[in-house]
This record gives sequence, C-alpha cells and structure tokens, in this order.
Amino acid sequence: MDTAALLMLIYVLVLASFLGFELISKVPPTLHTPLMSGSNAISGITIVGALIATNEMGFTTLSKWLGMFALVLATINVVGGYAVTDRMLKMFKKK
Amino acid sequence: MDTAALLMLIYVLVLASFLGFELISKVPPTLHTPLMSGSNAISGITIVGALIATNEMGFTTLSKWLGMFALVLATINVVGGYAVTDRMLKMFKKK
Amino acid sequence: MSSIVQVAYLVSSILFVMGIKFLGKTKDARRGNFLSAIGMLIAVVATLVTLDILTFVEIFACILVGGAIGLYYAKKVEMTQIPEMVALFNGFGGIASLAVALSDHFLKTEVLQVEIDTVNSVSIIASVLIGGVTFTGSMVAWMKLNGKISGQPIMFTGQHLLNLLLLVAFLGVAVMTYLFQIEPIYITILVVIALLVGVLIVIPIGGADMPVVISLLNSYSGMAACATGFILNNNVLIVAGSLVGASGIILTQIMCKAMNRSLMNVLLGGFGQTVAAGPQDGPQIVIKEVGVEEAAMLFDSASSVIVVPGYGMAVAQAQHVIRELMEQCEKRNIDFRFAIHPVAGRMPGHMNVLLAEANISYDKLIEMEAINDDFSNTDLVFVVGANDVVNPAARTNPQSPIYGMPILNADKARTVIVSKRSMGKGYAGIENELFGYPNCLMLFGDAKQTITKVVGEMKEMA
Amino acid sequence: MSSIVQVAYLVSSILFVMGIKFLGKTKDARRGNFLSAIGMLIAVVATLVTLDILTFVEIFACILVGGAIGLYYAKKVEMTQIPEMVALFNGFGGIASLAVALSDHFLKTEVLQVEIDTVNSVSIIASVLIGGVTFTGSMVAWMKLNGKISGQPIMFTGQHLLNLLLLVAFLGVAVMTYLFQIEPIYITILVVIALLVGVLIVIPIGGADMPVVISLLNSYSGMAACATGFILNNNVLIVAGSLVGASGIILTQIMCKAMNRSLMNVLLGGFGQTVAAGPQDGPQIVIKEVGVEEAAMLFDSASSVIVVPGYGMAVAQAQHVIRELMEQCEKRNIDFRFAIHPVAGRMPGHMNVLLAEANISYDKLIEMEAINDDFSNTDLVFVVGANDVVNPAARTNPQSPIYGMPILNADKARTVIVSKRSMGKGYAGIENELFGYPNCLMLFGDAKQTITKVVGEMKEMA
Amino acid sequence: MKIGVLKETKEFENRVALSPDVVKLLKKKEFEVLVQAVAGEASYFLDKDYTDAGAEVVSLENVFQADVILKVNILTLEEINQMKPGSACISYMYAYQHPDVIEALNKKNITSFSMDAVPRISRAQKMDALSSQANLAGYKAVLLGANHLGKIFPLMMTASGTITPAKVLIFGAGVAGLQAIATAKRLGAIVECTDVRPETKEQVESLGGRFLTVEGAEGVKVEGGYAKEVSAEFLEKQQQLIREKIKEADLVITTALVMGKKSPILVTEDMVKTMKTGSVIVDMAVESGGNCEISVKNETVVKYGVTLIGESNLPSLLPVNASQLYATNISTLLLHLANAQGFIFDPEEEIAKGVLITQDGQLVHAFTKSILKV
Amino acid sequence: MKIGVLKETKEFENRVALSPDVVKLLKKKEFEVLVQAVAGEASYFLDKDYTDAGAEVVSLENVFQADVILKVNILTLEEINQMKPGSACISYMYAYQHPDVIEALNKKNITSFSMDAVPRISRAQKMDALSSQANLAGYKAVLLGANHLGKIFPLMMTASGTITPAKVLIFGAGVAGLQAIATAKRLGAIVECTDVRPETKEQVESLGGRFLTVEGAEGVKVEGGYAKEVSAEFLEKQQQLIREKIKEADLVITTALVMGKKSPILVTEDMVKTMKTGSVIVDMAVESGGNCEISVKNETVVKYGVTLIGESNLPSLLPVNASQLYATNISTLLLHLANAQGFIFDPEEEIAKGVLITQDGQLVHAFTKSILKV
Ligand SMILES: NC(=O)c1ccc[n+]([C@@H]2O[C@H](COP(=O)([O-])OP(=O)(O)OC[C@H]3O[C@@H](n4cnc5c(N)ncnc54)[C@H](OP(=O)(O)O)[C@@H]3O)[C@@H](O)[C@H]2O)c1
Ligand SMILES: NC(=O)c1ccc[n+]([C@@H]2O[C@H](COP(=O)([O-])OP(=O)(O)OC[C@H]3O[C@@H](n4cnc5c(N)ncnc54)[C@H](OP(=O)(O)O)[C@@H]3O)[C@@H](O)[C@H]2O)c1
Ligand SMILES: NC(=O)c1ccc[n+]([C@@H]2O[C@H](COP(=O)([O-])OP(=O)(O)OC[C@H]3O[C@@H](n4cnc5c(N)ncnc54)[C@H](O)[C@@H]3O)[C@@H](O)[C@H]2O)c1
Ligand SMILES: NC(=O)c1ccc[n+]([C@@H]2O[C@H](COP(=O)([O-])OP(=O)(O)OC[C@H]3O[C@@H](n4cnc5c(N)ncnc54)[C@H](O)[C@@H]3O)[C@@H](O)[C@H]2O)c1
Repeated sequence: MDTAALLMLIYVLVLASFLGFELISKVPPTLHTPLMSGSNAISGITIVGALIATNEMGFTTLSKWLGMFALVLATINVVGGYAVTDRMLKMFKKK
Repeated sequence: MDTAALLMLIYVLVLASFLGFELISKVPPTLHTPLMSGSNAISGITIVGALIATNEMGFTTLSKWLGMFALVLATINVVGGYAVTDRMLKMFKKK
Repeated sequence: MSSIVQVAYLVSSILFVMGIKFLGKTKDARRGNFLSAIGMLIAVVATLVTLDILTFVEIFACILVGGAIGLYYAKKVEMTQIPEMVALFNGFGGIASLAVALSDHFLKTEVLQVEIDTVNSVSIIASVLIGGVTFTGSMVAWMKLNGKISGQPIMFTGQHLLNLLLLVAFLGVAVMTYLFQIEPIYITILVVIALLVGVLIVIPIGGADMPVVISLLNSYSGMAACATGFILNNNVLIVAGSLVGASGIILTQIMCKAMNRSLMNVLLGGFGQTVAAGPQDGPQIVIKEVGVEEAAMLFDSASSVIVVPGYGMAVAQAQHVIRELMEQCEKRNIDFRFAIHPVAGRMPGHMNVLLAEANISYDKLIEMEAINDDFSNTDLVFVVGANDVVNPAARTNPQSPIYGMPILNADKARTVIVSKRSMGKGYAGIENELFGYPNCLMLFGDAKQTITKVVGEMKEMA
Repeated sequence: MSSIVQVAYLVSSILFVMGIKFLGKTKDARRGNFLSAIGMLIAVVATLVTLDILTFVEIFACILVGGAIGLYYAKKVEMTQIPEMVALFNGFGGIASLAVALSDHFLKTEVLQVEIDTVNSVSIIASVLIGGVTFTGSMVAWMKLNGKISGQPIMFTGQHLLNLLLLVAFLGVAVMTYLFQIEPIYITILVVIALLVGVLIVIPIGGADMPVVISLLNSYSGMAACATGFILNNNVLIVAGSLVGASGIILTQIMCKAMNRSLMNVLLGGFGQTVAAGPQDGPQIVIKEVGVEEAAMLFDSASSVIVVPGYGMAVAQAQHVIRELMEQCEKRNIDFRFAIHPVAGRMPGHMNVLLAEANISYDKLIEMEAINDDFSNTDLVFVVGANDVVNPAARTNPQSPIYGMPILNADKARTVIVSKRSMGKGYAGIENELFGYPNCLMLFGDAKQTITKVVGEMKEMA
Repeated sequence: MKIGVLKETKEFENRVALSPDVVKLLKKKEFEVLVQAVAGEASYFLDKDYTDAGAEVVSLENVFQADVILKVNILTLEEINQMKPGSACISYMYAYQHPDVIEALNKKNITSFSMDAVPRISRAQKMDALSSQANLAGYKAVLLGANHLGKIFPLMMTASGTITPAKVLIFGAGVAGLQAIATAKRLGAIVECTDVRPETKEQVESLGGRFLTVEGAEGVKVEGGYAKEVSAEFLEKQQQLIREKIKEADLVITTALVMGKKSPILVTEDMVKTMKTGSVIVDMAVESGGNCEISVKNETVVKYGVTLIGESNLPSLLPVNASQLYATNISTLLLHLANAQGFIFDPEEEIAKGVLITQDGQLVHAFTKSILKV
Repeated sequence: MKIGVLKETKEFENRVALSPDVVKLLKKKEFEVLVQAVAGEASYFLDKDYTDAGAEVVSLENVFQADVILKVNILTLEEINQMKPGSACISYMYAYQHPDVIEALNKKNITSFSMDAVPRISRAQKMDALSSQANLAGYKAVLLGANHLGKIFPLMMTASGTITPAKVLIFGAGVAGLQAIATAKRLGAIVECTDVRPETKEQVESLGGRFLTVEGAEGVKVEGGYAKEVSAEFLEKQQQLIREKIKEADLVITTALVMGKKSPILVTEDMVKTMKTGSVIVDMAVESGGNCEISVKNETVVKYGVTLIGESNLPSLLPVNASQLYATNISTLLLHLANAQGFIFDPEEEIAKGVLITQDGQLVHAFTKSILKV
C-alpha cells in the first residue's frame, strides 16, 4: 500500500473515531444495552472481510476455510445482533 | 482525478461534515460570536490554496496575481480572525 | 473495485453513523438500528457484486447457516439473557476478524506467496490480537453471566505479572511474524497468546461488572474490524469499525459512571462485586444501585408515583426539590402522591410541617391506612430518607424491635427507589431487608443533592 | 506531495476538530482557539515546505502584508464592532477562495493548457459561486452593521424573481464554462453573477438579524474552502472547510433559536427589527429582550447579584425557584442578596412572608436604605415581577403619581434583567422607563416558568 | 419647635405616639421633645429610654408647653383645655365622629391633623398609619383566634391519628385581611377569603389563600383603593356564599370596612347558629359597627357555642411594634408639615390638604364637612 | 365488657378520655360504653354525639358499673371509693407521686394501668399519650407565648419601618420542644434550641432551628430516648450558654424533663432579671417543678418586666384535638389488653408489663416501686 493511500485510510479512521466519540454523549441508561448490542451488530461489518476471504477459489487453502469460518460467525453476529437489538427496542415502547 | 481518489475525498468530506454537526450541539449564547469568529479563522485555511496558487513562477500570469491577491486576503482572514477571537475570549475570563 | 461499490460503501458508512446517532435517542433508537441494518445489507450486497460468481454457493451456504443460527438465538433468547447473548455475538465478531486476518495472511504467504508489507502486517497482527482477545474475553463474560462459570472474580497471585509477560511475548512473536512471514508457527503462537490474554483479562472481573466488560469488548471488536479494514484496504470496514471502537469506549465510560465505578477500577478487577456494604451482624444484604440518570428515566416512564418521605428528607431539607420533582412528574401526567407514615420523622407531624413549607397541597398527602392498598398498583415508589417506616421486618420478624408497628407497603410496588446517603440505619437501629429486594434500587447520596440531579435530568428529557 | 506534509495536514485537521470542540465550551474556548491556530500554522508551514524556494519572496511579502493588516485591525477594533470585523474577515476568506479557484482555472486553461476534468470544473464553479456570495454578502453585512448603509431591510418588488433568474443564469453559464473552458468570458460572468447574488441575498435582511447572516456566510466560506480542497485535491482544506461548513450551519440554527426566529424567516428577510412592543400612549419605549440561555450566562458571569422581588413574584409564586437560583449562584461564589422595597407586593411584609416560606434566610434580605447605595457596584440586578418600586419616574418626574416615593436604584446596576409577563403596568398604572434603559434586558414570561428555565440552563453550565 | 407626647388615656390603649428611636431622629432634626412620664410604659418603652434618646420626660402639665401635641387617639376635651391656644395636634381623629372635639379645637384655635386621613398615595405610604396598624391587627386577629380555638391549625398525621387542618374564613382582603391570610396560612390552616373588589383575587392567591368569588355579581364601586357601597344583588349573593361556607369554618375573621360608613353586616345571628360548636369569630370591624350581628365591642363572648371576639383595638395588643410603626408614620407626617422652626405646609398640597382638619378656628377638611353636613 | 368514661374533675381540665369517634370504634368491637353526662362538653363533644356514636350517657353513679374506667387524670380517692371491687382503670397516673391512690386501688383490688408508663417502643407509638399530648403542648406554648408578646414573630419590611423577627429560645428538643420549634419557625421567628442529647442537633436543624451546642461537654446519659442525669460540668457550661443567649430572647420556652425526677432549673431568677422588658417565658416543665426558678404553676405572672407563663396543662387548652388523640391512645391500649369479653393480657408482655401498676391488690410496677422504695 502506498503512503498516500494509507494516509487517506488514516484520515478516514481519525475522522470516524472522532465522530464515534461525539455521537455518544448523553445516552439514557436504559439504552446502554441496546446501544451496545446495536453497535456490536455494526462491528459485524467484518462480514465484508469474511466475504472477500471466502472468495478464494477451491477448498484446498486454509485461507478459504478460515474465510468460511469467519463468514458463518460474522453472519451470526450481524443477523443475531440486529434481531436481538430490535427485540429489545420493541419492548421499550411506552405502555 | 480518478474516482477512487475522489471517493476518498468524499469520505473525508462526509465524515468531517458529520463531525462538524456533532461538535456543535449546546453552545452557550455568549460563545456564539467567538465561535463564529474562531471558525471563520479556520475557514481561512484557503490560505493553503492561495499559497499553492502563488507558487506559480513569474509574474506574468493572471493565476499568480490571483494567487497573491488570495494570499493577502486569506492571511488577513486567518491572522485577524485568530487575533480577534482571542481578544474576545480573553474578556470572558472571570473578573 | 468498481466505484459503484465504493459509493455503496460510502452510503453504508453514512447509514452506520446515523444508526449509532439514533440508537442513543430513546424515541429514535429502533429506527437507528434499522438504518444501520440497511447499511449492513448494502455493504454485503455491494461486496457480493465484486465477487466471483462461482464462490456464491459456499458464500450463501455460510450466510444461510450463520443467519439461521443468529436469528434462532435472537428470537429464542429470554429477555433477561440478552447481555450474555450480546457477549456471545460479540465474541463471534472478534473471532471472525481474527479469521479474516489469518486468512489474508495465509493467502499472501501460502497461496499467492507475496511479501506482506509493513502496514498490512501490522494490521494483521493487530487484528489477531484484538480479535483474539475479544473472542475469549467475550466467551468468559458469557459464561460468567449465564453461570457456566462462577461470577466471582477469579484471582491468583502473579496475575498481573503473567499478563505483562504475555504482552512482552506477544510483541516479540509479532516481530518474528513480520520477519519470517513464511513460518506459520509464529502467527499461530500469536493467536494462542491473544486467546490466552482474553481469558486472563476477564476472569478477575466480577459478574456485576460484566456489562461494562462486554461494552469494552464490543469496542475492541470494532477496532478489530477496523484493523481488518486496513488489511483489505476497505473504507467501510474502517469507518464502521472505528465508529464502534470509539463510541464503544465512550459508552463504556458512561456505563462505568452510571455505576459509580471508574473504568480503571473495573479493568484492574477484583473490586468486582457491586458493594454489598452489609453490616457486620445479620445476613448480608445484596443491593442494586441506581444512578440519577436511570432514576430519572424510571420516573419518566412511570404512570404512578408515591413518595414516602422520612426523617432523611428533613435532614437533607429536600422538601423543596421534591416539590420540583412533583411538578416534573405532573407535567408528564404522572399520578403523584405522598404516603405519610404516622411516625415518619422525629416528631408528630414532622413531614406535614416540611411539606407544607414546600407548598405541597394537603390533598397530595395520604395517610397510611388510606394508601397502603394502592402500593401494589403503583409503578414507582420513591422512598426519601425513610427507613424504619418501610421496613418489612415490622410485618414479618417477631424478633425485630419494630415488630407490630404498621408500615407502609412500599415493597409491594413494581419498583422502589430509595434515596439515602449510605446503608445507614434508621431510628430503630436495625437492618432493612427491603433494600435487598429485587424490585428495590438504591440511589445513594444526600437526598437534596441527588434529587436535584434527578430533576435536572428529567428537565432535559422533556 | 511528500507524506510528511500529509501527516502534517492530518495533524492540523485533528487540531481543527479539537479547536472547534473546545470553542463551544466556556472554560476551554480560548484553548480551542489556540489549538486551531496551531493547526493553521502547521498547515501553512507544511505547505511552504512543498513549495518552490524561489517564490518565497512574494509569498512572504503577501503574508506579511496580510498578516499586518489582519493583526492591526484585530487589535484596533472596538469590542462593540467585533461582529462587523468578523463579517469583513469572512468576506476576505470567501474572495480568497474564489481567487484560488480562478487562479487554478487560468493556470490550467492558459498556462498549462490542459483540460480541466469534471470534478475539478465542478469544484471551481462551486468555489466561485460560494466564494463570491460569501464575499459580497459579508460586505453588505459589514456595511449594514457599521452604518455605512441603512440597517433597515431593503426590499423591492420582483426581488425573489430576480434571484431565481440569476440562479438559472448561473447554471447556464456554468455549463458553458465547463464546455468552453478556454473562453475566459464565461467564468468572468460567473464571478459577476456570484457577486451579485451575494448582495441580493443580504440586502433584504434587517440589521438585527445580521449576526445570524454572518454565521451563515461563515458556514459558506467554509464550504468554499472545501470546494477549493477538491480543486487542489487537498485533505486539510476539505476537512477544515467542511468542519466549518457544517458547524456553521448548526451554529446558525442555534443562534436563530436563541433569538426565537427560524432560519427561513431570517433568510426570507423583512421581519428584521426586534419588536419595540411599546404602549399606545406616552413615548414609545424601545426595549431589548433577553432569552433564558443568555440570562443564565449573565448570572453565570456575574460576581454580585441583587434580586428585587415584587408583586409579580407573589402572583407567579416564584419564590421557591428563586431560592434555587440563589443556590446556583452561591455555588459559583456569586454574592446574592435581596433588596426588599417597603411597599413591594400588596401588603406590608408581602415579600417577607413569601421568601420566608421559601426558606431564604433573613440575613439575605436587605432593606431599601441599606442596599440602595450598593446597586451601582452590582453586576446584575434581577427584578422579578416588580415594577413601581424600581420606576425611576419616582425620582425624576414630578407629574408621576409615584413621584416622591423612595425607590430601589436598580437602574444603577451594570445590567438589569426584568422578569415579567409583558409590558403590563404595575399597581400605580404607569409606564416604567427603566425597561427602555440601555442596561436593561426584559425576560418575558411568567416569572416562575422563565426562572425555572434559567436555573435549568445554569445547572447545565456547571 | 417643641413636640409634646401625651400618655394615652383611652381604655385598653397600650400604644404611644413616639418611640425612643423616633425621638432620636427628631432630635437630630433639632426638634425638642417632651414626653409625659410613663407614657411609653405599656409599650415597654421606659422613661429612661426616652431621656437617653434626648427627650425630656415631664409631667402632664408640662407637656402642654409644646407647640404640637402628638397622640395616638383623638385628644380629649380635657386635654384640649390644657393646650396652648394656637398650638397644633396630630393623632387619629375620625373627625366626622367627633363634632364636639372639633368645636373645642376651633375654640382654642388649634391646628389639627388627622392620621386617619392621610391620602393613600404612593409617596404618603410612610405616613399611612391605617395600613401599618391594620397590618399588625391582621396578624394579631389570627393569633387571638387560634388561641381561642380548641384545635390546632395545621394538618398533622401522627401515630395517634390525623388532625385535620383548621379552616379559616376571612372576609375582606384589605391590608388586615391579607396579613391575616398570610399568618393563618403560615400556621398551616386552609384559608379562604372573599372581598368585593375583584382585583383582590390575585392578591389572595399570591398568599396561598383560596378566593371565594361571588358568582355573577356586578356593581362594586371602588375609589382610591377603598370599597364604596355595593349593590343589593351583590350583597345577597355574598350572603348566600357566606351562609354556605361558614358552616365548616373553624375560625372566621371579618375585616370589611366601608370608609365613613357603618361596616356591612356579613355574619348574621342566624349564620352563627349554624356554625360548629367551639368555632371562633374575630370581628375586626367591631369599632365601626361590626361585620357580625352579635359581636360585642371589647368583649369576648360565647354565643350558640361560638366564641365571638370583639377586640376593637388589636394593634394595641402588639404595643411594641404598633408604637414603633405609628411613631414612624406620625413623625414622617410631622416632618412633611413642619421643620424645627415651625409649620411650613401649603394647605393646598395633596397630603397636607388631606390631613388638615381644623385651622384658624375653622373646620377645613372637605370630607368631614361633607359627612357632618356643615 | 363495659367501659366507663368519667367527666374530669381536675381544675382547668377540658379533656375527656374518649371521643365519639372512638366510641363508635369500640362499639364495633362489641364493647359497651357508658359516658357520664356532659363529660365531653369542655372538648366540644356533646352528649348527643356520644349517644349517636352508640354510647349510653349516664349519671356519675352509673358509670361505676363499668368493668374498666377510662380517665385522663388519675382517679380521685372518692372515685375509687365508688368503683366496683375487682374492676379496672386506665388513666395518667404518675403512680410514684400518688402512693395514697395506689393504696386505695389495692384495697379495692383494682387493676390499674397508667398511660404515662407506655413504653416508648415502636409498636406502642399509637398508645403513647405522652407524645401525642406533648406535641399539642408544644404548639400551644408557642401560641400562648406569641399572644403575650408585645411584638410579632416574623421579619417585616414595611413602609413604616422594618420589624425585626422575634427571637425564640427553646430548651429541650423532645416531642414538645420540636413542635414548638416548628410552630415558631412557621410563624417566622428566629428559633434557637438546646438539649442535652447530642442527636437532637440534627433534629432541630431538620426543622429550620439553630442548635446551640454546649461546647466541650460530656457525660450525658440517655436511656430509651429519655435524658437521664447529666454531669455537673455540663450543667455549668449550659448555664453559661443560656445566660448569654437569654438576654436577647423575646420568647423562651422550656421543656426539659428528666423522667421521674424534678425537672432541672435552667433559667434562674438572676437570668430573668437580665431579660428584655416585655419578653415572655413559657415554662412547660412547671408541673414537675419547672425549668424556671420563679415561674408559678397555673399562673401567669409578670416579674422583672418578664411575663412568666406557668400553664401546667397546655394540651387541655386544645381540648378537641387533645381528647381526640388521647382517646385513640387509651382505646388502643385497651384493645391491646382486652377484648369485649374481658382482659386478656400477659403480664410479662412488654407493653402490659410497662403499664400495669396494680394488680391483685399489689403494686407490681417496677419503676414505681423503685421510686417509692417499696
Ligand atoms: N414521628 C415521631 O414522632 C417519632 C418520634 C421519635 C422517633 N420516631 C421514630 O423515627 C423513625 C422514623 O422513621 P423514618 O423512616 O422517617 O426515618 P428513619 O428510620 O430514622 O430513617 C431515616 C433515614 O434517612 C437517611 N438519611 C439521613 N440523612 C439523609 C440525607 N441527608 N439524605 C438522604 N437520606 C438521609 C438515613 O440513612 P443514611 O444514613 O444511609 O442516609 C436513615 O436511614 C421511626 O422509627 C419512628 O418510630 C418517630
Ligand atoms: N406593599 C403594600 O403594602 C402595598 C399595598 C397596596 C399597594 N401597594 C403598591 O403596590 C406596588 C408594589 O410594587 P411592585 O413593584 O411590587 O409591583 P407592581 O408595581 O404592582 O408590579 C407588578 C408587576 O409584576 C408583573 N407580574 C404580574 N404577574 C406576573 C407573573 N406571573 N410573572 C411575572 N411578572 C408578573 C406585572 O407585569 P406583567 O403584567 O407585565 O407581568 C407587574 O408589572 C406599589 O405601587 C405599591 O405602592 C403596595
Ligand atoms: N397605594 C397605597 O399607598 C395604599 C396604601 C394602603 C392601602 N392601599 C390599598 O387600599 C385598599 C384598602 O385597604 P384597607 O385595608 O384599608 O381597606 P378597608 O379597611 O377599608 O377595607 C377592608 C377590606 O374590606 C373589603 N370590603 C368592603 N366591603 C365588603 C363586603 N361587603 N364584603 C367583603 N369585603 C368587603 C374592602 O374591599 C377591603 O378590601 C387595599 O387593597 C390596599 O392595597 C393602598
Ligand atoms: N420511639 C418511639 O416510639 C418514641 C416515641 C416518643 C418519643 N420518643 C423519643 O423520646 C425522646 C424524649 O421525648 P420527650 O419529649 O417525651 O422527652 P422529655 O419530655 O422527657 O424531655 C424533653 C427534652 O428535654 C431534654 N432535656 C432534659 N434535661 C435537659 C437539660 N438539662 N437541658 C436541656 N434539655 C434537657 C431531653 O433531652 C428531651 O429532649 C424524644 O427524642 C423522642 O424522639 C420516641
């Protein structure tokens, strides 16, 4: 990777991190768990990496197997994460 | 400019804009003017562009003259902006 | 990668940002979750577009399996088990990041046989470390929470030393991994160390602190995804990963604050258990604390509130701020009354004098006999500096010095919040087991000060 | 561009982010400004590093000239003229962006004779438009503020139509500029239109709304810088520009809200003047309103406060919330007292009864004779529902029915805030010219309600 | 100029026209002050306090050397007899009730000023003894009433049962009425009040009282803050309201006055019969005829199980404060009319015109003349 | 079981042992109630109210047919004479002060219970007449004192000058003292209080009073909420403090009691001399010897310019509430000891043991025995 490209990635990293900091400021305590769960689902974005890794042709390489392993788990994380967050949030609706 | 590079720039733009939104949330009214003045000074960053434009060799091109024009004005903006903001903020210090 | 995919990634990045933003707002949270799910979908679809059509079978198989499992557990799980579920999912995310990093490592070293450049190598190592720690850490948290292992902090001498040694070892092996990329042994050792560290970090922390730990590990799994982004040179991974990484840290901090703990304190472990500041004598009462913010949320969501004032209200001179609390509640159409116990305070009519001073109208003050049956239909009872007058021992424990004294049935309410400074005793000098009841939350601090804060929070919510 | 420069740009971007963040916090604001200045310095130095050593002379000359002018005006300007100064500086920033864009355009079309790609072209056009509007808009604002032209909204029929036409024209010419890059005429027309639009946008807006307009134009100048960043493919310009652009918009919105206006309302113009809600009879009293947030700031920054309660406090039953205000002030070590006029209220001792009810200790209540000389050394007098007892007519106007009645010298204080519901009269049924004094601010609304809000704001500031 | 302060001779009068503090103030303005021996005793002001303040404590006869005599109550014929011809006096006079005194004053060519006639304008507030004394009376009425009641005022929830709060009903929200509301409220009672002047609603509520509005009644005329005659329809509706409310009252305080007239009867004998045994009525209007049909001036009687308190001079039961405030009022008026050299007032000036009763052997006060039809 | 209620015969006693409300309650529990004619009159309870509630209103002699006689004050020898042998009685007794009555009771084999001996434990609070009456007394003491004071309590800034708030000094922060603080504070006075028990500081402050701490004093013994004897050093330091503070007080209320002993002298004659003329002392301990050296039981006297109120039965001045609360107390005790069939108490049970004075012709009460040394 050339430095210019790396630097761009770092820009993105830095700005996104700042943004992450700023977004969460005053969260009411009841939302702590859903927020945690919801952002956990987002961290399942690693699924994109897993997809790319699984893209490896043939079943001979360790890489492919690792990719598939990652894909299954990442999918669990993503699907389960979003679903469970939604369930939680549904409960919060005011009586 | 290739699209990949443009996209990176847009990433930066988008993230920075979000960040700009989030950073300013509850500003006490006395800080409105200093904040405006201070961020006005930051918008003088166009001084960097002016520097690059002034870099044009020889004094024959319109570009160079425009660059120098820009440089003077941008400098006024930057230097004046920071100085006046600082003066304002100094006044707020508790007696 | 085609630019359309990149644009899609940009869109999903934006959706993640908005998703997280909304998740922090009570009324928008569900929409936030939905937006971020859409973002995820877009990212996945966009990625699929770039992929080789031939691998679709495996990919769909994996997605199907993973999706089914995820959905099944998400639907099946009991609401009370959600924290453990989050821990579990989080662990999977971490191990997935680790696996992707490994996959890339082996792809480059074994299949493509190219050299891995520094940036990539560092990213892989980071991903392995963070992903590994996230995984085993989450697993331990999960087991602690669902009781598969004891929730007690597990400590042994030399724990900190061991951690330090492992860290040094990791750094050493990491350098080796970089230098001798072909040798799979080094990266394997890295994986092992990372997994070990995850376990060691979490076992000394007590079960009560697990939510904080999970939140922290969640932040880690974001960072792992971010590292993976650097490996694959992928923006959406970086954005989403760093968003989660950063917001996770802040959330962890907020949670710590809400629990009145410092992050350091939690991480160093061993101070685990929420204080069971029990007495020397008698059985240990294990209590739950509540923060002012959560207390404010509870008021906000109640539809009926009964305040039980006691001598502590008089000591704190909290009557005026309680009137404010009343105003806040009445603005929300919450039914708000006072239950006056005949001997609350230290003189007959003590509460009456003070509440009259605070201009609380007489018809809000209900006598014990008249209100005692209403507690069981009440969402929230707020006990302010009262103790003996709500002590269930008066009903149940013939040995107690207050046995036979009629008391207010505060314990019968759905939720009870008790405002007092400490676990200090009342006039009768006895323990109050109400404080350990499952529906009871302690709001520690001087009544006037804490209630002022609660009111402040409520004003903000409005 | 060397990567060291890029890293420097990254660092200055981070400093800008932190700078803006801190500028929004009372106690960190100065540090924030300093940080962002450092960021600017780093960006400039880094850019200089990449430049041709031979052009340094011109560059330094320009910087010297610009710097000197900037510094001179910044030092010289009266504190009251700061808003105009900001407008002026802002205009310069806008025109600089425009000039840089033009420079790049001519560089490419005339010197290098290369084709300008779409992205670049769009960026140049955007920069011209936004930069031009910012410039002339700011200039008009500046002139309105310093009285070079009338602060009255200037309106004529067909104004909106003209704006629309200009916009269409701009779009047309923009396309031409892109298609026939070589022809300098098109871009020149663009510049002219942009400058014209700037003027037209601002002239219909009244002088009182200028701060909002300047804030908006400030946001524009950020966007212009951002567009320049796209032209030059420069991250720091993009980050800084978009930070300012976005935060400027939000700030504008906040300012509108603080002034109880909507942004739309301001931009459509013509509603300019702050209401001079005077009476039918007698001379028009022109008053200044103050919002709860600003009132809270004034309390926060005062070091001595005297409250003058009157009959309105009794009507509003505001005594309890005034005690809270007192607590907030005393927490800040602000000297806080009450000036009790002998006939405030409707019965002898009316104020005493109420303030005693609110548990305000007797030694805070000062008699008129004892406190009347202290007003002139007082930062802030807060008149709560009092009217006749602070009416200077009693001193000055022999015709007045209250002439000869001793009054509290509230008007002598540095700042006076008056809390009442309207311009309604007091018991004596006469106008109170105090309300029109330059040091007097009206805080309209029921005393209890508004003071509750002020206290809320103060709690947040703490 | 010499000021003379007489000891009050009226029965049950504990006040005195000047307090030592005010004497000090007058001495500073170079007045001479003669105080009759033991004049202040009932207000707990000792002769020593007066001499310390700069007054001369003298015998009764010597007081009459003064150029102006200050008193609380109107001068007796006897006292006027002893006065220097051409001197002056200031006190409460209610001149329209005392044509004989006016005659005597005129005979001796004495200039007299009446404290009860101070106009109710802003700059005269410091001289307004009616207000200052009514204020104290309002407080005292509640205390007296509370003391005669067999129960306590506040709500109290105790182990031995709940004591319900006392209900206090107040008629008339003038100065005395408002202070009574404030005091009863402070002590924890539930307070209700009614008045003919509609603006008093807000005032009553500002003190935490409940205002009883006479529904659909018009025809109340108010002049200069005083209630003038009200329509018959209003009175009837008001009677209805009172009849209903009085049954539940524990303490009733009546303060309704109509300037220069006999005060209105608000509580009839019939109504008293319907009241709870043990309840109490304080009739503050008893001096001018009473608001209660069967209250007895200066007596506390029990009729139909109800205690009727007819104390006509409530301020005098708080002599320390009452004298202190009265002294401020009277001295402020004196300083408005005179300096150490003598009187300097302009008889056309609003305040002077308001208070001046007799001058140069003539009754000059318009309102008094109108009532006495002279 | 038949309950008899006698009319109180003690001087100045307005209370009665049962209120009509409580009669109703007892009727529901199937007791029979005999009330002597006009027994409740002084508390404004009419005979009709009692018959309406289900009681029989009977003549004095007929009351003695009851199985248990309820009274406020201890039975007289005469009354005991008329009682059925073997019957019972409940009232205040202060048995250790009345050996003659005990003898008489024992002679007639009457089981007697004393209201003043109810143990101060949580579950007996509803029977605790000492507290319920002391509470009312605290309120009344302030009202009486305020009524005798020549000035008002609250601070008032008026056009006619500022009235400074009254200073109220209270000794003893027991039940009565605390209620006095609350009441005086409500009325707007500045209230200061001192007590030997250190925990009362917080209690005083919780009511807005200022606590006067006796510096550096130790040696206060507290037992079961009652103050026991204190050290000489403490008393001396306390005297010092009082001497200083009492000079500025307008109203002093003393409530200091030491159970079973003569109450401590806190205000000496010397101190009274240093007080302001017109100030007032209410000695609530006058029944047990008084906290003020020169107060006179049941009299209001003026000495050295200070009004000394020696009212020994303050609750009786609020007869409605006092009777109502006492009735709850005594009936709760009765229901604890008996049902409609008769007495069922266990003499070893804490409350019964506490209140039982004589049984089976014997004095059985430990504390009384210890004091009477029998
Ligand atoms: N009413 C009467 O006439 C009377 C007379 C004498 C005795 N009593 C007895 O007093 C008791 C009254 O019961 P209660 O429930 O009112 O009071 P309590 O049982 O005495 O309890 C008061 C509680 O208030 C808390 N507290 C003290 N200061 C506080 C502050 N500043 N902020 C928040 N909390 C504070 C204390 O806990 P922390 O220390 O942990 O904060 C304490 O546990 C009964 O036992 C009754 O028998 C009553
Ligand atoms: N103290 C006495 O014994 C006595 C007796 C009789 C008469 N007075 C006379 O009363 C006057 C007293 O003067 P003052 O300054 O106390 O009162 P004031 O002159 O009567 O003015 C009261 C002001 O309060 C405002 N107000 C009413 N309700 C309000 C609410 N809910 N929130 C905020 N403001 C409210 C009113 O203005 P808005 O309507 O605009 O809100 C009004 O202008 C003097 O003229 C005095 O002579 C006094
Ligand atoms: N501006 C000033 O300087 C000043 C000074 C003092 C008093 N005042 C005003 O003058 C007013 C009168 O004061 P006052 O106390 O001397 O009045 P007052 O003693 O003459 O009368 C007492 C009250 O009785 C009421 N009343 C009369 N007839 C009634 C009836 N039939 N039923 C019920 N109520 C009846 C009156 O309205 C009045 O409120 C007060 O409101 C006061 O605010 C003004
Ligand atoms: N738990 C219960 O059920 C219960 C019921 C009623 C009362 N109590 C408690 O019992 C305590 C005593 O109540 P009481 O009013 O009957 O007491 P009391 O009448 O016996 O005494 C009155 C007060 O005088 C004080 N005192 C004694 N000697 C003094 C001295 N030399 N100087 C100053 N003060 C002196 C005592 O400390 C006490 O506070 C109260 O604090 C009350 O809280 C408890």
